[in-house]
Amino acid sequence: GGTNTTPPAGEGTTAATQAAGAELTGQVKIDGSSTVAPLTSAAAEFFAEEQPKINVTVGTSGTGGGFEKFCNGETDVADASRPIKDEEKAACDAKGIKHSQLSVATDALTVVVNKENTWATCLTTDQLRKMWEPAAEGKVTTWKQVDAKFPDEPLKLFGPGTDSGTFDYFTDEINGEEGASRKDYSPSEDDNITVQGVTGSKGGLGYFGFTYFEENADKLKAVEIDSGEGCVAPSVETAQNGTYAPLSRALFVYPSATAAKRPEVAAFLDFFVANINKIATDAQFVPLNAEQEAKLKTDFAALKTQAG
Amino acid sequence: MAVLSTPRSAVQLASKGQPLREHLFRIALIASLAIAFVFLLALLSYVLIEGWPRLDSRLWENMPSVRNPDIAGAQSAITGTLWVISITALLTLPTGIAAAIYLEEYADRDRWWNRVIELNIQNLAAIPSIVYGILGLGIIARTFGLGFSVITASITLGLLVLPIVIIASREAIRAVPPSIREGSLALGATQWQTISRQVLPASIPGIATGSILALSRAIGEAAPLLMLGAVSFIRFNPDGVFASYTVLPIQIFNWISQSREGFHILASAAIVILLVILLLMNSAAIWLRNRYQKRW
Amino acid sequence: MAPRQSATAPGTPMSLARSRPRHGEQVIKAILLVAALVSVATTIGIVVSLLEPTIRFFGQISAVEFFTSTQWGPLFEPPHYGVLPLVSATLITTGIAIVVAVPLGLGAAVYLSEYARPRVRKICKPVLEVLAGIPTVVFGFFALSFVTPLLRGILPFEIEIFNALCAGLVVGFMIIPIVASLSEDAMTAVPSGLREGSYALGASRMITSLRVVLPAAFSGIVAAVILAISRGAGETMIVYIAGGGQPNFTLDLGKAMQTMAAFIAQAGSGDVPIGTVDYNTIFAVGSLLFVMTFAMNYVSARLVRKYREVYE
Amino acid sequence: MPNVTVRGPVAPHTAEALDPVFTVAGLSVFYGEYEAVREVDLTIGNREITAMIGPSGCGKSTVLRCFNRMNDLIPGARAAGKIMYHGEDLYGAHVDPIEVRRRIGMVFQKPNPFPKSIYDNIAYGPRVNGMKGKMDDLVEEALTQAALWDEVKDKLKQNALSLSGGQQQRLCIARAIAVKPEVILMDEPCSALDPIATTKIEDLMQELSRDYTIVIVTHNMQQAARVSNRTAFFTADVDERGERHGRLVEFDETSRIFTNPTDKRTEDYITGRFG
Amino acid sequence: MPNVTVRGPVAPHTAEALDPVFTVAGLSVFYGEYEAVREVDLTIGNREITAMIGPSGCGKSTVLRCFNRMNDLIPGARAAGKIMYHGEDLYGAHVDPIEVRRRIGMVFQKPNPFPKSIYDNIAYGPRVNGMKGKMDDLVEEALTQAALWDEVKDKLKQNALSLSGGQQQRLCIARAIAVKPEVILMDEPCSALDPIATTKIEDLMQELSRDYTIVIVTHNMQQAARVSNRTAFFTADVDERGERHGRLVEFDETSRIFTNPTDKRTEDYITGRFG
Ligand SMILES: Nc1ncnc2c1ncn2[C@@H]1O[C@H](COP(=O)(O)OP(=O)(O)OP(=O)(O)O)[C@@H](O)[C@H]1O
Ligand SMILES: Nc1ncnc2c1ncn2[C@@H]1O[C@H](COP(=O)(O)OP(=O)(O)OP(=O)(O)O)[C@@H](O)[C@H]1O
Ligand SMILES: [Mg+2]
Ligand SMILES: [Mg+2]
Ligand SMILES: O=P([O-])([O-])[O-]
Repeated sequence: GGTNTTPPAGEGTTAATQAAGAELTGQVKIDGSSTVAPLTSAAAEFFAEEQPKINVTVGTSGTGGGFEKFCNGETDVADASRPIKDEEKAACDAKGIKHSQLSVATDALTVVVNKENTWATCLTTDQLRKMWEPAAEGKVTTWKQVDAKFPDEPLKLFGPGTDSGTFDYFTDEINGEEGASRKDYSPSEDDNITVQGVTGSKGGLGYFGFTYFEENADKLKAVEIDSGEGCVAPSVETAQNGTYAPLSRALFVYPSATAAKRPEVAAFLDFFVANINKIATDAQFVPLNAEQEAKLKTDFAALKTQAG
Repeated sequence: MAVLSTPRSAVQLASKGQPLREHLFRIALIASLAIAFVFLLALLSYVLIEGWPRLDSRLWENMPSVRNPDIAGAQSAITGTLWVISITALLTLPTGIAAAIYLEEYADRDRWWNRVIELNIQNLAAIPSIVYGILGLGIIARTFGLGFSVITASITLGLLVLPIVIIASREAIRAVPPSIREGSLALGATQWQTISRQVLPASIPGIATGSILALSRAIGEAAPLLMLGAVSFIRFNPDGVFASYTVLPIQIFNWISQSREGFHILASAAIVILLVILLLMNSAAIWLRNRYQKRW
Repeated sequence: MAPRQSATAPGTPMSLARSRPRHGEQVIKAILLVAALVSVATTIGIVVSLLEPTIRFFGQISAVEFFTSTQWGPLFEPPHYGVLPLVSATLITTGIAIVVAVPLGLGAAVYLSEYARPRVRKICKPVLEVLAGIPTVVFGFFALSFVTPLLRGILPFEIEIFNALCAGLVVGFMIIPIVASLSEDAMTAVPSGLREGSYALGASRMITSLRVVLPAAFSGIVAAVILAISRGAGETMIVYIAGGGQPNFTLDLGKAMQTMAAFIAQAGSGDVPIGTVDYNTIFAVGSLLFVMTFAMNYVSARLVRKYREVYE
Repeated sequence: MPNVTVRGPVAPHTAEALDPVFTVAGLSVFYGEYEAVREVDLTIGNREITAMIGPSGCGKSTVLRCFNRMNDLIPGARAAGKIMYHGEDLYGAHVDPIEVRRRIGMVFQKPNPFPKSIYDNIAYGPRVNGMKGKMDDLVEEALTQAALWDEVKDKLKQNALSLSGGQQQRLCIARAIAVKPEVILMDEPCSALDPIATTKIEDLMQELSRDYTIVIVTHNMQQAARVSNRTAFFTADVDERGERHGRLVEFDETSRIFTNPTDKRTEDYITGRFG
Repeated sequence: MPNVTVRGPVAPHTAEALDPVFTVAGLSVFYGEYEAVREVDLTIGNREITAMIGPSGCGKSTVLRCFNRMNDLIPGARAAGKIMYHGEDLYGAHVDPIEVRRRIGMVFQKPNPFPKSIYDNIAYGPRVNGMKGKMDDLVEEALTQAALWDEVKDKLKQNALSLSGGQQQRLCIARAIAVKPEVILMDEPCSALDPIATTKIEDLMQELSRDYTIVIVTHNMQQAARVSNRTAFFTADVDERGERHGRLVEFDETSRIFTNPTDKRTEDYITGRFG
């Protein structure tokens, strides 16, 4: 294949149209958050139709693991479900890895309960906090303790492992401090296990990404969240317009400016940014709203300038 | 011999006394095997029934897809598994068997360092696979600079299963009667001739078992590879030992954790494929074992 | 038939020193030694990777808390560093696995080696070994979605959806082929003269199996069992998926538990920034597991040396 | 000194008047396809010593191993014909081979001590047969009878495999008699023994034959002559296809076989003219 | 028919004029703490047959196994004293035990065929020694010399473990002579053999002794008398602590040992009055 093609320089045009004439080769390495991976994977899949000779690999080492490899120069793009931390930034700087943050989709953390749960249709953030705060550990063990109106059903909690971006976000928003959570719940990196746990216990409650709920809507019930402005159910719209608060969050990718100089990486990123909402919708993510999409394009343009 | 008066008269030769105990023992033995089989059967049927709708050529002709379970396949994972496991076998079987020979036939067991090696091997067998992942990441991928490639995965898996090969081979070698060695040495055979022409052929069955167990473990292992960049989404086949790769257990793991039901079916189908590959891999060892199994 | 010494003058035979140099033998021995040393290098690699973070860990966290506190939760706010729940969970699940795998595995091995016809053995053994090749992830999900519901249906007492009992049972089934296959090999290798000697004394098959064959194969059987236990103790995914990953300090088998290996897997594959205490806990737990298995192996190695029967 | 002349029939037995323990009729033994022994008819008398002699490979061990169904254990081995034990078919459907072996003991051609202590080797049989009585005494008695006690009495806890060849052989004899079987089958029990030990074992056989039935395989003509009441002479015929099959040539009182054999081949063998 | 009378010294050798192959001086052998054999002095003459006789457990096998350093292989076994082979110290530092065993062959007391085919058992030695020549002929020659060819020529590919006891023993003899060693050590080579086969093996020994040196252990007095030039008589002494130690009692020309022994114990043993 020809490696003679230079990356598309023009703005506003998609890589697809630019590169249509010439086939590129090479490899683009992406690694990081397992939450974001389906999105970049879908992008890779669409991209393969345009540029079949460019091999895009998507790893799922977790946000932290992804940044570690990224800042070590081992990958080209990091997927992240939270912004980069200062220590990680320092590591990147030490290796001279220039990067920028692109928000590519939105996620709505969804709180789910057992189908047989008739009492909890809407929970306030205070109620959630009562269940999940460190002080609740070993004490709040029935629904009745959360709210006197609830039945005396044992409360069984399920959620993501302590080292996921989702956990960090949820604890930060609900309990007020990242990582502050009761320990006596069943944690799992694999959301399917959380699904199993909640479906298996009548008094079960868990939380995970919106996509996961949508796929398992027949087995589970999503709870509406009341953060003081009334009950809001999680949905694409409420996530996009920000009314599903405080549990909607942004998802990111971090491309390396150095890697973006390589034609195959540039081609992929061009394609990804140009088709972002099509890809997000296809991968069942909450797509960006117009405003967010415009910001993405600006941020990406800045990166390309930086990459030179 | 005053103890015995008259010999017992010609009483019936039919069994008496212990048949019940004997019977129960036999039944218990068969039950042990049967319980294990029932479990296996349950697991296999579960997987087979689940995966049946997707057990077709798409599985090995298509590349993975996150978008649509209907067009998703596992070709890159299948080729990746074949690459990784073949190289693992090439690396670990000779090393393991050689180490076993050294420990059984050359090492003086009263020397402390040989006892240390021995203990060390048993100990390695108990180290969780994830720790090998840490080792592989820090030392093989980074310090040796082999990166996240097939060869890194093979070395890591090879080290992980090495103790199994060594321990099983040692026991097999140890079971060869000393008179066989003496017979050979008395003919002026060197130690290595004795080992390679008498001891090893006689211990093939046990070595084959060790190899089967080791490769089985390696082929189904996912945890260390998760740390070694067996990235879950790869749409191309590896083209050499330094290529990026994915393997079936990772692909399976990945599909299982997908939210859509279609991917779960796919995962089950891929498990069936993995088991078929496993049996094909092992069949050479099984054949060797059956051929050489004998009693003396 | 020409005698060798006729080549030389009678009475002056060739020296007994090496007639031709056998460098090959030395080279082979060296190669074999190197192969044996690979395992030592592996251990050194592991110890090196574990040691430094472990030392840093104990610089930050008191060993007293680590070994006596009954609360584990290093990644929570506020963190807790009592390793006992992990240790007890490891012992419990491994214990259950042993209770399943050792009798069933040995029973199957005795049956295949002493009772079954050769054809049956030829077929059954590879089939059993399929169990060893199923990815542990699959075992984990099978445990969670099939075995646990089954247990909940038949057991008279309550168990949670994630529980140590099911995890231990399934780990036990996973290691059956290790016990069965290797023990069977060891028993088959017992010379048939010994069996004949026993049968000729009027011993039954059961007695012969238990009193002659098993003791003669002792060393191989112990090796098999230790290998299996080691495998069980280090097993990660099954316990992680079916056991619930919740570090409870309890003896209630119906409760969720987290083993040491499961913790390492959970923390090691996730989002822990390198160099933090949290990161170091992975290695502290790893080191402890290393020391524990080392102790177990040391004791068993001594046992084997003591009870091994050498035949012929 | 024991009697080393031809022992001759125990009065008042005569060749036909013997009280049969085993009656063998048309016994052929196969190893897979190969017919190792062909059509043997034989009667073993109660409380007698019967010797089986013949050239190596003619099937003596094979026939002997049929008497306690030891050949059952060799894959592919199969016996055709009838062996009656006290009038009961040894290969009958209801017969328990374990019970058979409990009552018909055996000493093998190659010594096969268990990899256990000397003491445990002897105690093994009585234990598995649930025999009562003081085990120490039983062990001492058996070892004394097998002329081994003096040599091992100080190392009863030592592994039996560290014994010399002849000591192992005597150990196996002691092990067999410790369970006090009705019949004792011995496959070349003195092959690794020096003349003194041999004499002691022969004395033991004589003594045992007062109460027990004994069948021995021996390649030592003098031994057969010295100890046995009856002798069976086997040889191997070569058939058209070049295969060798063991056959019983002659079976008679020992005195007759050694002084006045009917068959030319017996005579040749006995006098050393054979082969 | 072979010569079955006392063979006597090969003229013109006399007791002292022998051409020594092995010179043993003050040899003691230990198994761990236990001194199995004590202070043996012995000379083995070139192209002679030397017999070692004595009661079971007196250390014959132990001494024999020192001649080709086979005892090196037993953990805890240790030899003190000197064994010179053609004037060279057999236990010297530069001596290669493999070379020793290549040149000094051995037949063991218990037959130990390899679990391979009959053919491969014989071909093994020549192969590992890199011997040239047509292997088939070599195998046939060795089997014929060991008087086994006729019995096995049709089943050379069959597993050697399926042979009868005596056949296995002859196979091991054939295996040992197939490599054409300088010295052949035989530990009771005829113990499982019938008289005919024994005669053939004895003939073979006589034949081999024209070119080779042979040492045999035998418990068969007649055999020692028939075939050997010199005989060493061992016995086991019981010391103050009740331990048994093997000792060489007398070593001389066979004719002298059997007709006019110096030591009372030898005489007793030979005439059967011992023990
Ligand atoms: N491996 C061993 N460990 C300990 N003791 C042994 C070992 N081998 C032999 N012995 C002892 O050494 C002594 C001499 O044994 P050896 O085998 O040399 O006797 P032998 O003269 O060959 O007897 P036999 O005629 O019965 O074969 C015996 O008391 C025996 O128990
Ligand atoms: N397990 C076996 N498989 C096949 N052939 C066998 C087996 N055992 C013995 N044979 C053959 O059967 C024939 C008779 O063997 P057997 O052992 O009965 O001879 P034997 O008379 O006891 O000889 P020896 O005196 O040498 O012990 C021999 O030709 C032998 O090769
Ligand atoms: Mg025989
Ligand atoms: Mg001996
Ligand atoms: O994989 P995470 O998005 O939870 O870091």
